[in-house]
Amino acid sequence: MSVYAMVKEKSLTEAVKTALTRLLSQDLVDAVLVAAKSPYSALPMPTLVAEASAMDGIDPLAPAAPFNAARQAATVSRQATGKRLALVLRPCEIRALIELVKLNQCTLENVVIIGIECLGRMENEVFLNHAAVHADMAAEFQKNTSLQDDITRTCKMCEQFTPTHADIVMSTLGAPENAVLFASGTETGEALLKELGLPTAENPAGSETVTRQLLEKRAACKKEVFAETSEKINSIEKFEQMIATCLNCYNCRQACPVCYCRECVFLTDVFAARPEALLRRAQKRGAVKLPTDTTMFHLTRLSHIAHSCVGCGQCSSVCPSNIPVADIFTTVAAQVQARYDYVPGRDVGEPIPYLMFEEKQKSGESK
Amino acid sequence: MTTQNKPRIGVYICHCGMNIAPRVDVEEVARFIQELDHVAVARDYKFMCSNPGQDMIIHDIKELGLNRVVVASCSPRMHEKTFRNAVKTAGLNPYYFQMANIREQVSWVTKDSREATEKAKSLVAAAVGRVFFHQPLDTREVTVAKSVLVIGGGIAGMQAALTSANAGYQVYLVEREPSIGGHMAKFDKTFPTLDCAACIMTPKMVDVLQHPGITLFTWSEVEKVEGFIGNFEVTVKKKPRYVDETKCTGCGTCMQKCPTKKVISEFNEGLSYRTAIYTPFPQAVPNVPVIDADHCRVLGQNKKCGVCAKFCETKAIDFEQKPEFVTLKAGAIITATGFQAFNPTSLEQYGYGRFPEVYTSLEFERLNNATGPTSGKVVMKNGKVPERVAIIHCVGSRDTRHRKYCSRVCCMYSMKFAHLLREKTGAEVWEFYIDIRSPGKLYEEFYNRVQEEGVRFIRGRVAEITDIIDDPGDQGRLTVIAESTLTRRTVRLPVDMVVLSVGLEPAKGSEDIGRLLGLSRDGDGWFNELHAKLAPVATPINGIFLAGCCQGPKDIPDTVAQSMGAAGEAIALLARGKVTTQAEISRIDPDLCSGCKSCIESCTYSAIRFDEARKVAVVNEALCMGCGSCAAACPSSAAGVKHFTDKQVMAEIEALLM
Amino acid sequence: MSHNESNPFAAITQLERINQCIQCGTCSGSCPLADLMDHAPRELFALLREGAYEEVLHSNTPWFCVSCYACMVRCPREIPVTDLMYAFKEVIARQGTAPKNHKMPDMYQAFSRSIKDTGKVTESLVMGRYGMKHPLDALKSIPLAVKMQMRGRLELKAQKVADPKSIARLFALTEIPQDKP
Amino acid sequence: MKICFYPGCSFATSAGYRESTEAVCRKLDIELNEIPDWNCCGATVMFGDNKLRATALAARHFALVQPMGFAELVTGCNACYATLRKAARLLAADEELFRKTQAVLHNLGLDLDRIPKIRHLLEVLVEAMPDSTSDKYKTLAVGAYYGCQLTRPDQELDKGNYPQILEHFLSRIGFAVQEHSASTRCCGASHAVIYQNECQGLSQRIIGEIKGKGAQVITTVCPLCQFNLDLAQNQKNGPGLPVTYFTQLAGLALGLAPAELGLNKLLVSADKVLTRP
Amino acid sequence: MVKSMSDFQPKIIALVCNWCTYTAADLAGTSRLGYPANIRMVRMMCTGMIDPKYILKAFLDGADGVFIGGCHPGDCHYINGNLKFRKRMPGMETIIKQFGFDENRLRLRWIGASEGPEFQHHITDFIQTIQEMGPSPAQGLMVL
Repeated sequence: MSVYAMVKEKSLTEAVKTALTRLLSQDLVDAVLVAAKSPYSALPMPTLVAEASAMDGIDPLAPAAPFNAARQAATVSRQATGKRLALVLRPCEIRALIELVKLNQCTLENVVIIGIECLGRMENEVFLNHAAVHADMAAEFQKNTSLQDDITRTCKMCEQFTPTHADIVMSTLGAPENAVLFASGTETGEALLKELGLPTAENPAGSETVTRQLLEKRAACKKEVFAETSEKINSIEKFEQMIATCLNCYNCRQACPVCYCRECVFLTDVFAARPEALLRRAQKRGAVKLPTDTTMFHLTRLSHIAHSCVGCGQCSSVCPSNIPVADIFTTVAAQVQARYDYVPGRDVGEPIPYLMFEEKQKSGESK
Repeated sequence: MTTQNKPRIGVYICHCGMNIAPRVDVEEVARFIQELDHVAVARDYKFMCSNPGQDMIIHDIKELGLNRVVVASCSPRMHEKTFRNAVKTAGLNPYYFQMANIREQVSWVTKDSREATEKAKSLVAAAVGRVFFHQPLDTREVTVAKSVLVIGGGIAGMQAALTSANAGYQVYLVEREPSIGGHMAKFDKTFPTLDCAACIMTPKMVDVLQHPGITLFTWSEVEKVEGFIGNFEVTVKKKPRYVDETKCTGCGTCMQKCPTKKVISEFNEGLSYRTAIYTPFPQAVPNVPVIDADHCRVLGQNKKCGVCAKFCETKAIDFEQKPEFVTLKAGAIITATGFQAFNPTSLEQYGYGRFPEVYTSLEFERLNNATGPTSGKVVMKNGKVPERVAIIHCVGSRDTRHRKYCSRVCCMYSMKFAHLLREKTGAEVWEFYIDIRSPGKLYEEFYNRVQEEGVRFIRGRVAEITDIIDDPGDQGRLTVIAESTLTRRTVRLPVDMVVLSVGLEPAKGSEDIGRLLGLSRDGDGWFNELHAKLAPVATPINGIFLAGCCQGPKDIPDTVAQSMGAAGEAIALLARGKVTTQAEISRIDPDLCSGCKSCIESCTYSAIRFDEARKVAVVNEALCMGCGSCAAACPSSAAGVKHFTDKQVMAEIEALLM
Repeated sequence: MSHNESNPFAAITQLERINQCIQCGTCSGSCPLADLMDHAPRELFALLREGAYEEVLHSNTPWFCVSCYACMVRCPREIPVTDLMYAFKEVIARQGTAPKNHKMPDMYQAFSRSIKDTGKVTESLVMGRYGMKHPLDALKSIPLAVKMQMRGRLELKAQKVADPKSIARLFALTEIPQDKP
Repeated sequence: MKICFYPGCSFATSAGYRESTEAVCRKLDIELNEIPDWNCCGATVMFGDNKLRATALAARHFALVQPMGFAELVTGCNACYATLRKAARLLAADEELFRKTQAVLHNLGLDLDRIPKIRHLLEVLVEAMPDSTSDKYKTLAVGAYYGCQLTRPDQELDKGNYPQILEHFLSRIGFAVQEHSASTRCCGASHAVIYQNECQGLSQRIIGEIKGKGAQVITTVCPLCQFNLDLAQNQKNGPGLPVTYFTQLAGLALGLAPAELGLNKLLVSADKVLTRP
Repeated sequence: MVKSMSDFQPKIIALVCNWCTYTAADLAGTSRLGYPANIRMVRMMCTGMIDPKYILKAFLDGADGVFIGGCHPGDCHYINGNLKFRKRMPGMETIIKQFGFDENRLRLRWIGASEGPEFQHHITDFIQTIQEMGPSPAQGLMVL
């Protein structure tokens, strides 16, 4: 059974701050990775806080995430340092982190995951526009449902807003105003919560209904996006139209939390086009669009990470050409993941499908 | 080596006499290729593989400054080596060469001359596109350890050990049972000469024990095998014998005194008992008993006993013995793990296990053996001599429900049984067979001899063995039911005893050995040889050879011959002293490697290790076989197989689709 | 024997399985009525492989098959011997070459006729119909009928399905035209 | 428990199979739901006549079961069991046959979408019968007789030559089991009815073996087996060996009266051996 | 054998294992077992080394079909490379299918070294399948 605690302060962010500060001041962890505003921008960026006194700017509940912090989380937990870390992450970030653990990019040894029950994030510009009006975006977002409709397209179809694998789950759904509910997800989390000495609480009665309603809304949206996208890319020609303005900037792959390669193969010598090769290609088809290999890039990236795609939507957010990359990736990823009965981030022990093979043919696989 | 700034490619189109030329317009191909980027020269010639053909390449490399060569002719499996040598002779790295197969893949299989020519152009252009990206590769030489590991101490392993040791090499022979000897030690006579098995076997066992070049590990198992051809590192687990081999004199007092006397004897196929401290048979080598921990009162039941220790004059009993691990270095490994007999219980219509007088062939071997449970008297469980015996062939063999193959030895040993039965008991012997298979030296003669001795041969696979009787006079007998296919009659034959000539199947544990060594097994579980005809004792793993039944059912002459063959291969390898590693192996670019270990997980040969300091994967070049699983698993193409790089393969694909 | 006849059994599913037969005789040895058969299964397969179709068409072997499946579970080539016997009967019946003196075809006919008419089988009536062609057998079965009657086991009224016409329609829908008159 | 039951044509006139089945099921609270308007499965005859017809006749029941909401169909006759299973097997393996059969049944106003699992009444009682607590029949040596088509050709329920399911059942419900070697030997089936003389040896061998090994009573799982073995003895002299149904023995084990179980219908009377103090 | 279906001459890339399918192709050649000339073979050391990129590259460069020939399960020269590739197939099929390439344009077959006739059969059959399917949807595109 989970242990519950509730912190109520004068604002949501204060409530979170109280809990996280105690983690540091009681020496339960050595540092906390959490989204925080900097003096330079209202957009919260992943920040490693080592001193209780430096908690001021944290803002993990603000509906913005210029970054999927799994990459940053993996950077700070690349190897065991003997120090204990708390990572405050959104569900999609946790799922990506689990994938990165499987890929040996980081370790969960001595790491405490504090998962946020996530109502979504806004595109950076949208957030900044709202933030110009509302000082406390975290609070405003909780109560103002019209703001909740301004989350990204991908967030709107996200059904996995409840964190998995979190030692402690931090949520506001169904909680009283200005209160944050903490629930233990693991034994580690339970021990921590007890040590923190936060006021204990019951699971709020209404939370299940709220969750279910939200889930239904998201599922419907997802179904719609998948159907629409699938139709939009069901021929290579339509797909060409969709990515016609791709610059080969690789922002999508840079933003992708599970695209873990130190250097993308498309940046290596393998795809360095020689002039005579470009000319030959142009001669063959009459003309060749530059930069080349954009289609190849997206399809290859799909073949590399479709099984691990956690649907965070960052690829769409960062595309300068406004290509709905995330629509494409989530649509294909869902099919690939179903084919392998694989769910990214489900279980650290679940192997990446391509690295496992069966002696016997399973039904559903190709002849 | 010349600097390779600008690729200058020479392309040679072979006519292959009349094999390529008329179907493929070779001149047109040459004209077409000549126009491609970086092609310095394109020629066609009658026979490129001939000396003048090769000289033409060498001459052009030197005179025209070629630094890449393409030959379009037959399959690279035919002449790639030839042309690489020619390129090398001219001073170029041999890997600056690519072959286009326009004979097997074009002229021989394409009817239309036009289509053939177009396809040839495409294949040659692809070779040109690919060779552009070729890189110089090197091979390495590694020294070979002068020792051989033999796994299995049956007749195959013993013979392989003796032959190898006689050549002057150190041999480690590992046997999991307490004694060497294997199945052959259980036999009384051997077909077709009826040699006494013990008479020819025992001296060999002693030879193995006393050979200065052979280190014998009995009651031991191979635990781990690492390394590669010439440099295998083997860990052998010596199971605790609870008897100190250095102190034991083999006097046998402990066995006489042991109070636990009712342990089923494995060696006698369950037909008699042994003690808890035992040697499997009197001539065991080494003649040192082991204590069966499961049945020993001290070890298994925690009781006070220790009678054996009390009576042992040399104080050789040691209840505290623990498993011991020995590490060995071997240049070659010979696998001789043998077979086990098919268990006929599942063929329920034959009533094995149901009717006491139904025996398997191995049981009969023991029944008939002078050292067996009845001291060699062939009698029924009631002590009486059988008057009529049926021998059933193909039990478990040639049967898609069980073992689909012919076990090769059953016809002959069945006839040996028939002969022995006639000789010892005078019983009427009926052989029920599907086909008599006697294809060996003096085998057919043996068949004829047994026929002359009055053995009755009925052509028909037995449908059923039952104790249902039609005539009260047959009370207590079994009835064998079969169609006599030559007379088309249903035979219902009352008999006193039935011998099931069971087939051979891979020995229990061979799967584990296969996994340790990386050997693949066929659908029936036998180890795969490298080539059925031309490399019957080699395996896909360099430096590991097969001897005896582990590769498939065999009789003793074939087993011994094959063991000598395997030993010969091992000796040849050791005598050569050096092995050359292949060039087409994997490399991992440390600058691109993200350290995800996907390659390590996908490597079948454990040839990739992880450098914890740099957090990158590193290929062990000696172990890598070049399969490329790592390359396919690596998303950043940090891992790639030399000579099969992304650039090379994709250039080939691109050119093929031009 | 001509070697150019076309195989009247060619359409049988799994007929090709008899090519795997190694003529070991397990089937015939397992067959309870092999002694009554003119060829027994193994030999029948051999005949078929030789192209002796006339022999097979007139063979009594399939008609003596009791469907005990003993051959089938023992055949070392896993040939569906019993299933093939059924298929042979089907072909033979359609070709009209069943052995004239064999009683089973008449029995089968009586049986099948009973199903066609009533949807069910009533033993006494099947025996009655069969007995019209084999009066001697019918005569012999009278004492048995009496005995059954005494134990309340003789049912002379036909068991019927609710709508026998529907079964007749099933028969009509599955009718295959006769190959030969 | 509720089961969907297919009696088959011989059920009603058999030597007490119907009576004993109904009595036992009543006692065990098993509801026998007879397939309404069942027809003859075609037995060993129809597949030798016309494969599609034979399949359709059997599959008609699969269609009839569908609206009843059962996933399993239970029968007490070996021939029905084997025939229905054969049809089920063919339908599962041969798509074209399935489509054709579907069409035929559709024409009769029936829908065939799925094939029920075919089970034998023996399986049901093996699951439902309680362990014996009485010693009443501990000394009654029963010879189990399966006949052919329960375990062959599928060998799914048990082994094809020497199955044990019936023996285990009998000893569990309180009978002494006499092992013998004729339990799956063919009795001649329908051939024994027509070719009486020729097939006589088959039954004789079975009875001789069971009697010779010391059994006092035979128990069967199939009406035709029962009939042939029961009848075969009347033609030869010597004391007969009663041939019962397993349901009759199950009924006795449950304390039901012999008359309730139709035991009076046997040709070779079982009264003597079954009389227990 | 192949029906004359317009003038469409499919271009098919075959990525084949050196130890089995490539050898079977040689055997087909030696045995003069003819097949249409539409197939272009690329020799790999093992199907296990086939990178998804190669398949995508072939399709995007205008291949009408991609044939993969590997060793029968259990016969892989490298023990299990073929099984590793087999595991990738569903993913590749899903991806190409979503983008409008009929998944049957990608075919994996096991062809042993001694199976010359099987090689001929599988290749002929695949060419015919592609022939009936018509040109690849990538065929008409100018860019890519």
